[in-house]
Amino acid sequence: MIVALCLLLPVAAAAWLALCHRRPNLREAVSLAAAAGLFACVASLSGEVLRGGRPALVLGEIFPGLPVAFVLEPLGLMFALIASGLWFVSIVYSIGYLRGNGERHQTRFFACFALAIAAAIGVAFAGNLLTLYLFYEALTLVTWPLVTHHGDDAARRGGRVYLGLLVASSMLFLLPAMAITWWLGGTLDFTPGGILGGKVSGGAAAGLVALYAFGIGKAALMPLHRWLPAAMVAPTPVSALLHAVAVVKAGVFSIVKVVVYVFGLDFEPAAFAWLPWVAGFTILAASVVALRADNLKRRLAYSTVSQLSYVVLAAALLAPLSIVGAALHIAAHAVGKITLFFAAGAVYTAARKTLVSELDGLGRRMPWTFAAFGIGALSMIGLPPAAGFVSKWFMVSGAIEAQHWMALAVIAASTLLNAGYFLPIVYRAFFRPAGGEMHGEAPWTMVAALVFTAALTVAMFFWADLPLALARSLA
Amino acid sequence: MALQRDLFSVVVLFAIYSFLMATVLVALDAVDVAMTEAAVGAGASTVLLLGALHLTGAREAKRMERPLVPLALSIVVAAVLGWGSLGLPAFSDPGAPIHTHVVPRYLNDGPRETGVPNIVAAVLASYRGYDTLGETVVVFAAGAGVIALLRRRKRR
Amino acid sequence: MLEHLPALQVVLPLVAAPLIVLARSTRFAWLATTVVSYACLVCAALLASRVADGGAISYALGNWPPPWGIEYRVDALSAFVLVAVSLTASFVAPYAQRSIAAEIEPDRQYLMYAMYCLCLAGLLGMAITGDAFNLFVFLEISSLASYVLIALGRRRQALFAAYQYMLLGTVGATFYVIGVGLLYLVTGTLNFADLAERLRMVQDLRPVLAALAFITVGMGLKFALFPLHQWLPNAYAFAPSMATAFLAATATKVSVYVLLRYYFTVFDPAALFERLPTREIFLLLSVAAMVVASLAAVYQRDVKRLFAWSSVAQVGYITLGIGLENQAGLTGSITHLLNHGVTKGAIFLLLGGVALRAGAGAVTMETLAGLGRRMPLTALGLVVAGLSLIGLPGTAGFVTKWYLIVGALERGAWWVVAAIAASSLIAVAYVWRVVEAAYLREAPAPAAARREAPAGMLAAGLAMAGLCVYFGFFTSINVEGAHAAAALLLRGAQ
Amino acid sequence: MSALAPHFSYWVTLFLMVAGLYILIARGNLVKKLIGLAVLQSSVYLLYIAPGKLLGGTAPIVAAGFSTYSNPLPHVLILTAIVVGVATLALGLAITVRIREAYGSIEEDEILERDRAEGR
Amino acid sequence: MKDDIILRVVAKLLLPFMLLFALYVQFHADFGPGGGFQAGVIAAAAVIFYSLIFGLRAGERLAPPWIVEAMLAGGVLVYAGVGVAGLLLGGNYLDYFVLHADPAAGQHRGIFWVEIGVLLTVAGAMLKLYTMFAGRDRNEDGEEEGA
Repeated sequence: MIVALCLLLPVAAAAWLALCHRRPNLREAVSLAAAAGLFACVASLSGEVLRGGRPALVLGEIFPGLPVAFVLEPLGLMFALIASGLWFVSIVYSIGYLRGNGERHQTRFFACFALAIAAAIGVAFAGNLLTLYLFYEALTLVTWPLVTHHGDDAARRGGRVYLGLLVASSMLFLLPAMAITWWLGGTLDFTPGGILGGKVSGGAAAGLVALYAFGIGKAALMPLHRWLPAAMVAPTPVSALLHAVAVVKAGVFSIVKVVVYVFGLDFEPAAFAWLPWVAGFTILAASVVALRADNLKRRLAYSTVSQLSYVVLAAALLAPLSIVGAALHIAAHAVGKITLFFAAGAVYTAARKTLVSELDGLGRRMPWTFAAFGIGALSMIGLPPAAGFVSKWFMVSGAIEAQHWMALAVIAASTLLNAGYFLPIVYRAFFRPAGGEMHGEAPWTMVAALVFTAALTVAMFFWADLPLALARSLA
Repeated sequence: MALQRDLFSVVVLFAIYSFLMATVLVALDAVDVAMTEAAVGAGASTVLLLGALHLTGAREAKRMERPLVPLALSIVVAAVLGWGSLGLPAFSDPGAPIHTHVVPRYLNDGPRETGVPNIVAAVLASYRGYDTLGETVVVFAAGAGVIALLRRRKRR
Repeated sequence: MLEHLPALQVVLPLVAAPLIVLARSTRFAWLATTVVSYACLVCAALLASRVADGGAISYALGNWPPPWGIEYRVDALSAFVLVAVSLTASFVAPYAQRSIAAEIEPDRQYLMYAMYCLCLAGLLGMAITGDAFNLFVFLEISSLASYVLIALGRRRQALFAAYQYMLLGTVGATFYVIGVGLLYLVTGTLNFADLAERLRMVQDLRPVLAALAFITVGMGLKFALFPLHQWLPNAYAFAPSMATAFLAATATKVSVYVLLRYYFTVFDPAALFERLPTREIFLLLSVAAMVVASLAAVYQRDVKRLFAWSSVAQVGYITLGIGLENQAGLTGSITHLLNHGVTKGAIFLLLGGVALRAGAGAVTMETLAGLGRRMPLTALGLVVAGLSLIGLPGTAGFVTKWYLIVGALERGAWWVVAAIAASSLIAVAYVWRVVEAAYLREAPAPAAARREAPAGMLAAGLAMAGLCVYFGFFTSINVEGAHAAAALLLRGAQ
Repeated sequence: MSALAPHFSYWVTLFLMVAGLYILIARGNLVKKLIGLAVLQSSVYLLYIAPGKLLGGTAPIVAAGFSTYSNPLPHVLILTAIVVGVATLALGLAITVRIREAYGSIEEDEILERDRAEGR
Repeated sequence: MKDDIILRVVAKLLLPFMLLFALYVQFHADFGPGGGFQAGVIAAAAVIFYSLIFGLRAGERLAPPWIVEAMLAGGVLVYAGVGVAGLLLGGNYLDYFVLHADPAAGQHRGIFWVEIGVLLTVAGAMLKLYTMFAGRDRNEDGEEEGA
């Protein structure tokens, strides 16, 4: 039962490496092995899924008719592949980062990281809303120790905002939304074509959509995006986890999942009509904030906020092509953004620099890092040869298919903004004279990791078949 | 009683009150209850109260302030009861449910079934003997509880 | 012997108490208590299964047929409460040994056990009896015992807390007797089933309504129905650890059970809910409790008191079902009798361990500092139970919340849904104060040494915390039982 | 008034109830509160017993020559109630004594004052 | 009062009669008012009266504490024991009918023992309460724990 294995592996890993916290090397070895194993397991399932198979697993009912059930479908598989794959990379990276910066509580870090992956896999495989909610909340909880890793006041404050916003949104909106869905539809299973079709309409439907859109706070739709910048107090690998590997991805993944399998693509569009506007506003506003942010990580954070809303926007269009774009963008943004964060962390580790204005000339000292950064930036902007281009292409054509010109305008405008806040960094790094003391690249594990993800970003442009196939079988 | 501030006199008043209550109960044919009230209510309670006063001091510090709120509260409670009592059967109405439903069996068959002519004793010890067991346990609980609270610690 | 289970269920702990007092040996006291507690659990489980199979069991004490004699009547609801109470007891009893040894002086410990047995017997008796006045007697047994249990706390505030509880509790019991008296005067019987029948025939409803009021207020005082809760925070905060754990997990629940019993099987629910604003009143009071008491909890420094306030709020969850008065809502309420019992039991048991190691009587936020490193397992258990208190999925608390929300939706009471979500949000606030203290605060230098609570106490606490999770996933006990009970109550309504 | 006439037996109950509750709530002295409690409980005795009386009846001790007896059941119940009452009183007094020893006072407000002082 | 000769004599004389009266109240309960409670209180009152005159120590010599506590607990056990006997003889709990071949006689026997149980517990409790309160002099403030 590989599905069960996928869920158990990270948990077991967490327990195990908690046990051997006296021996760091063994501990890291365990995490790496677990990550590799997990990726292998997930990958081994992809064939069956592509052939239309739906591996499933049911773990007893919580309520009559509401089991904890897992059903592996294309979107979930894609998310699982991203999470497990990037887990491995970020471990490699984290080893360098944590040791390079002499962080404390490294065991707790790796353990919680593994648990977070387990929760993410749970979200990815969830066969019904209840299961998804279960792991969604679990993800919030196990990432809290990571966000508050440093344990100082700043961390505590950041952790409060993080936990507060995420739990509040999910309790105030998502849980009632779920209960209402159960009450209306009589089931919470993800069913192709949706379960709410024809069951609710008009204002009620729009309200329900709102409950879901804001209830899934991890999607960072404004005004519920504050937790993401707040979580910047965490070490960079955690930011990578939040922004690329698990958390925000779980958010947008859930959104797409709900749109496709709970509402269904042929749900009355009127109910979704308002959502593109909110998403569009988020995209532009966040981009503007990013444009004016000097702190590198903060700029990246707001870029994430806007990129997430791309997915929400695309999903809200309910057009098959745009859904494909949304699914693809989850993957594309993951690899792109993790590259950027890895680069930021490398800069911090090697040069102790956190501000954009300090980056002058670093490109020549850290060529690999900034080359990778450049590629990530391209992907964010949506230019070839980077993954971001593919997903954006599908979104645009989806918008055209849906004849949603506002969406089109937003995408165009934000592309310019993205270029506006990413290219200057690359420019400074390579073409401005350097100052300050001499230093080289960050520890090799970090460089290796970020180069690998950058390569992945490019690869997903040239060989987009697998993600594309998965995404297509969704719509 | 409420206004008297010397607690000894309060206790004495309370004892007298209990005896009056006992006589009233006799007048209501509740001889067993009257006897208990006299023995327990007037006797035991008074002894306990005096014993407690001996330990706690017998003067109440000062008179209360703002007596109106409690008064209103208690009057409201009593009003509810009074309103409800209006719907109760009239005094000494032989047709009242309490005289026609469960009790007849006690009165008619009690002596035969239990061999005890004092129906109160019969009901107390047999028909509702389980209540009395519980009641005994209550007394036991009080006794044991007071031991737990007041026993002197072993000198060490 | 199986047909005598109902009697044994209560008589075992009842007899244990005098035996303990006779023996005057702490060791024997603990043994007897533990054995009796487990025996009670067995009895309750057997009874529950028999009821589930064969329907309600009636047992005529003294072989006098009801209504002349006293009847023990076990139906789905009482069986559920019996299980809930004796389950808690079976965790508290083994815990008690070290806890009492640490908190009570030697020559009083055996009395503490005796009081605990009496309290247990009283609660079980209340849950199982089918006779209105017999219920009063056992109410008093459990109450007197609990007053003593609280008064034996280490700090002097315990005495005053016990006094206040005794005052209000006795007033509550007296009100209950008055209510029963009125019912008796209009029906001439004390047996619940008989009462229910004959109340339908009463023409003049004024006495019945007055009785309703008195019983509601009386019981409300006992289970701290907001705003009749003033006695609870102090009582729980200053009582000895095991007493707090036991009372918090059981005492209030049984009184709520009594109210359910009267509302749905004695009074005529149709009249009760259609002609009177019962629903509105209970929804309002419950929501007020859920929100106000939770807010009060956020601002406590003493951790036991914090969770005491949260108990007031959680009672709100339980009474919510009365206001919703439908299958889902009542299922939520009844299952919360068990879920909250398990959760609060776990929390207070673990806090007892913390207090023991801290040496101080009070457990404040400062005491918790660095708990995650000093007592990792205890801290973990606290977190798990805390999550259940919040009602996050995968815990017992979530099960309750789910049913309450669905019940509220079926009633169309949206504001109640909002209130439930809001109060669990406030719960996050106060639970997370504890979590932050435990994990993000450095321990003061002297207390920094890593030392877990004694094995027995720790095991009991963790086991209960484990139950919080177990009941969150495997709901065959807590939900199916509650579901049957709710169905029973609503059948009474038709 | 005619409605009230047949119910005069309850008036005493009501009066005692008011008195008891009043003392219970209004007075700050712990012993006095307990006395109020006892009065409140004794008001219940009449509530039960008075309706059980039948004019022309005798105490429920079956003997030749009597046909009507007052209702014995309330007597039994109140016997229990009285004993419970005294048990509570004893316990309450014991706690009061301990409070006196721990606080040096049995006045509610003084005790609260001292707790508050300790709380700081 | 210890040295008032009249009181001492009266007390000594009165004690047996009070106890006798208690027994009368106890066993005449079938035909007249009375029973375990009243009898228990009266019996206790007798001893209390005695120890009021002769002092607590003397009272405790008359009724040693351990006996009193034994009465306190034993009464309940006797009462509950009757119930258990009912169980063992194949009846319900507290079923007196089975205590004797003739049901009425069984009832009589059951009631008899039950009242004994009540007597013991009530007398024990009342005595204990008195000695507990009287035995605690007020000048040990703060000596208690918790202060």
